[in-house]
Amino acid sequence: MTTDTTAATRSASAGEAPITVDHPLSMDEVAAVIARDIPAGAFVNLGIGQPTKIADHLPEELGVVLHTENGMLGMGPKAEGAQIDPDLTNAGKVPVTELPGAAYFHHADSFAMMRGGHLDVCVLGAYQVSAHGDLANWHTGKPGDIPAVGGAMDLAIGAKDVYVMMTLFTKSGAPKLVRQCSYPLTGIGCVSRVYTEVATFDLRPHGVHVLETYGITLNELRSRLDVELL
Amino acid sequence: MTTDTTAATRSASAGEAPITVDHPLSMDEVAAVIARDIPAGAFVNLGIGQPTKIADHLPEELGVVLHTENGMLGMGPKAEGAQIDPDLTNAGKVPVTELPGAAYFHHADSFAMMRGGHLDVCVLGAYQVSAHGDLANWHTGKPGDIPAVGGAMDLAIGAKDVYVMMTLFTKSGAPKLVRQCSYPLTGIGCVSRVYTEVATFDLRPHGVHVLETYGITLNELRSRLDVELL
Amino acid sequence: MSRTAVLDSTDEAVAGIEDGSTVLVGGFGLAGMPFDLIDALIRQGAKDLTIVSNNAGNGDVGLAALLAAGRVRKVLCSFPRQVDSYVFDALYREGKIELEVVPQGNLAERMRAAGAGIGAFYCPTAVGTPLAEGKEVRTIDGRDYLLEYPIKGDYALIAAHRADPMGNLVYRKTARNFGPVMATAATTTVVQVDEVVPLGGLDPEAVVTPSIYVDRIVPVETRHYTVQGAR
Amino acid sequence: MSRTAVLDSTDEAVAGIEDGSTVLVGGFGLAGMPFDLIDALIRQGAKDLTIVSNNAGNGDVGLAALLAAGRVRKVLCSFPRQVDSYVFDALYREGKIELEVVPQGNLAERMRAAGAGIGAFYCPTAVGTPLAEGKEVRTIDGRDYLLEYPIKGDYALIAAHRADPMGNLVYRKTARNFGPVMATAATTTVVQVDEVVPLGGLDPEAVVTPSIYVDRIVPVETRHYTVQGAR
Repeated sequence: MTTDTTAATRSASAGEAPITVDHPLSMDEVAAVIARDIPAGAFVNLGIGQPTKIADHLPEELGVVLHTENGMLGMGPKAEGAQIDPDLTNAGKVPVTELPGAAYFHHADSFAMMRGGHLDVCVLGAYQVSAHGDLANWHTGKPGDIPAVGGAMDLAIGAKDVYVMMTLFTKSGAPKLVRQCSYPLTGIGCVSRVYTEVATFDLRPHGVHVLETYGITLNELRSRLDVELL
Repeated sequence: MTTDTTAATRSASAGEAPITVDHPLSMDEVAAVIARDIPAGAFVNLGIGQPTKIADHLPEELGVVLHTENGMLGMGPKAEGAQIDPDLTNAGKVPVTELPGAAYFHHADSFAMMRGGHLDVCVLGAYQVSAHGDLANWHTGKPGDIPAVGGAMDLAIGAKDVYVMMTLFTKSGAPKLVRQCSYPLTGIGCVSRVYTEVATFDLRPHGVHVLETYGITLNELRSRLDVELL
Repeated sequence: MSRTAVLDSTDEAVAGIEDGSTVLVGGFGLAGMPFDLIDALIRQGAKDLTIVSNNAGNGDVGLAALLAAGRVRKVLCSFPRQVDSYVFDALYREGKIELEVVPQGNLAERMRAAGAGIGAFYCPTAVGTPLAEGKEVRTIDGRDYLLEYPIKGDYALIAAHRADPMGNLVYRKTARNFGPVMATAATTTVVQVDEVVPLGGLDPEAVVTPSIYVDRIVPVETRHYTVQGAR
Repeated sequence: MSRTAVLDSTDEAVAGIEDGSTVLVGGFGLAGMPFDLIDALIRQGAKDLTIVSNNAGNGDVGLAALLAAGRVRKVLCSFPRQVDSYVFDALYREGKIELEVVPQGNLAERMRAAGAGIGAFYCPTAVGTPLAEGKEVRTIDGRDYLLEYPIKGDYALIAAHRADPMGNLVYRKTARNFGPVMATAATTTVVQVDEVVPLGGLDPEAVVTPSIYVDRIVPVETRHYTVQGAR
């Protein structure tokens, strides 16, 4: 299926104003911002961890269909209590539910779906993203750390749009949107948008466009990032 | 599944004597000879045309499972009368039936099954076979003839054993078991056995072994073929 | 609401197919052939088409009718020559249509590769044959392989048995054949079905083509073909 | 009679697995993990194994128990490091086990290639990353791809939901995961199932793994795992 490309984001089509608040967002609010930008009827993979929260902000009538890499389209909310079935989990191994119109398939078919470019959007976490869309999210590269890639590299190169959801700065204040990634790469030139607690960035061929800021000025952002902002 | 390799041919395991008759066989009798050599429980593809007759000589208790390239395991006999279903045909587009334990799959899966070496035996017709197992069965190579390959090249390289069922001579008396094929090839070094109306040949690395003759002497065979017979 | 369109007419289903498109057409002989969509495509008028299908038409119907209408520039198929392929045969002998013969397994696997994002693959089929001409050969673990590239369609026209409103599909028996592979390999996949069932009406364990691959669905009255040569 | 063996005990099911074998082990975390077969493999005693599986064990059960028993020389997997992968973590840090990290999609596609007779394929995953090191790069239609080779198993140990006596299989929900792919990629495929149904008891349209890929079947009492970390 194809999504409605005339309405690239729902905010645009619905005429909602961009979120412009005077405080940094919680990660749950970031999830809501991302949810707002997912087109109606889109096929979406939310990776593991933080981005899976986005599902809570997608109204049912939007008809977004969730893909999970372990072999399912039409994944429903987290399973609770008696719903829990050990044979039905998401990619993070969390028990989930099945929505009407779901379909199961094996791993080769699931990754063919990803890698063949059929998913409209995937949302991943990241250690770093470069201004030209390189993604680093699978390995710290520290000696002694055990590498584990999972489906991250397949998602990075497969989805039509790869969104990153992350804090803009590390705990020590170092920016994670950078000129060049210093962490081992997951994919090159694959990220189109970066959603953070203080700003949303659109990575375009000619540079990084700031779409929205939350509790920070553009000048302040410029002073804390080593990338050129448009 | 694996077939019983300790009994390479049922005739051996059942202690039957090889067929040695004093007249050339009809093609229906050739089909019976081939059927005799198909191991119990084997997964078999009978191509199109003549070889499909072999199915009539496979007793049900042998548990041979027939594959058809258009997406089925567990193909049953030709459909008759009310059984005819236009959605259920063999590779020759002839209506067939379904046996208990059948499975349907799509074309890529069907040819993955073939090309991955999972079929035990396939039986094909041929214009020519060379002493070292080259097969020519898809194209006369005559100017004006429209080439059509179907699944022949996939079967030729895919099955564990490729048997050929053909008359040994053309209508004009030219041998079809040859030193080098003059017709365009379907596959190289792929045929292991050749079943004809006058003899059965085993193609071995060191030469062509005559397993049985029907109404012809070995000397007569030698005089009519340009290949060395062991 | 999924964005798969469930349409009322086959004419809407084939709307927008441009001249010069590559169209993947399902079916193995008559089984799984999307007759109603092809009839609509003939009415729609797109020409200069490249058709990818297992055969090159039977009798005067379906693909054969599209060929007879002069809309097809080139056919990629495994088995053009059949007892009732006289429409194709005549066009070919008159030099009015191009033919590329592709082994059946390569036809399927090359479309799968297009749908799965594989750039190319090494394949054991056709090594040492005339169909290997011009292809790169590589020896891997002592066996020779040919390099084969994906076949991608602008459109796929296929027939399935049942769909749900999201676009999930199931097929019937050997009419399944190329449908599921073609659905993955085309930019726009158009499906004629015998029946659209309510959402939840298909078993998620038994869905063959998931909705993500399906763009347009149109229910058709009956599958008005019998066995080959009988119509 | 098909030659797939329906066995009474998991010990018979894993008989003959040689030291040094490559064993494909199904499951994504705990879902689809063939616990009973792994327990039998531990009793059987084969060592120096290469294990291909998505993860490298969770908690103290299944694959983790096999690792703890010191039977595994090398693991090919996509995601070894998990909250409860302490058995693997310790062996790895002590240098007692080799690790090859393979992107999950490559793991699946490389096994599919082994089962489908593909010699190698060009794949877009991991281009420009550390996992591309040593791999051939080719540009096709302006995009870069890495050359990836098949992963073939001597044995596959998988879990399915139901089998018929011929060996046809169906799975349950996301426990399907790697099972169908591994079944095609191994010389000998061994399957633990919740239930063996009579011949004709599976819908031919809904069979996921056809009998041709299955060598040994053993019904097990219950699937005695719950959700991850809960056992």
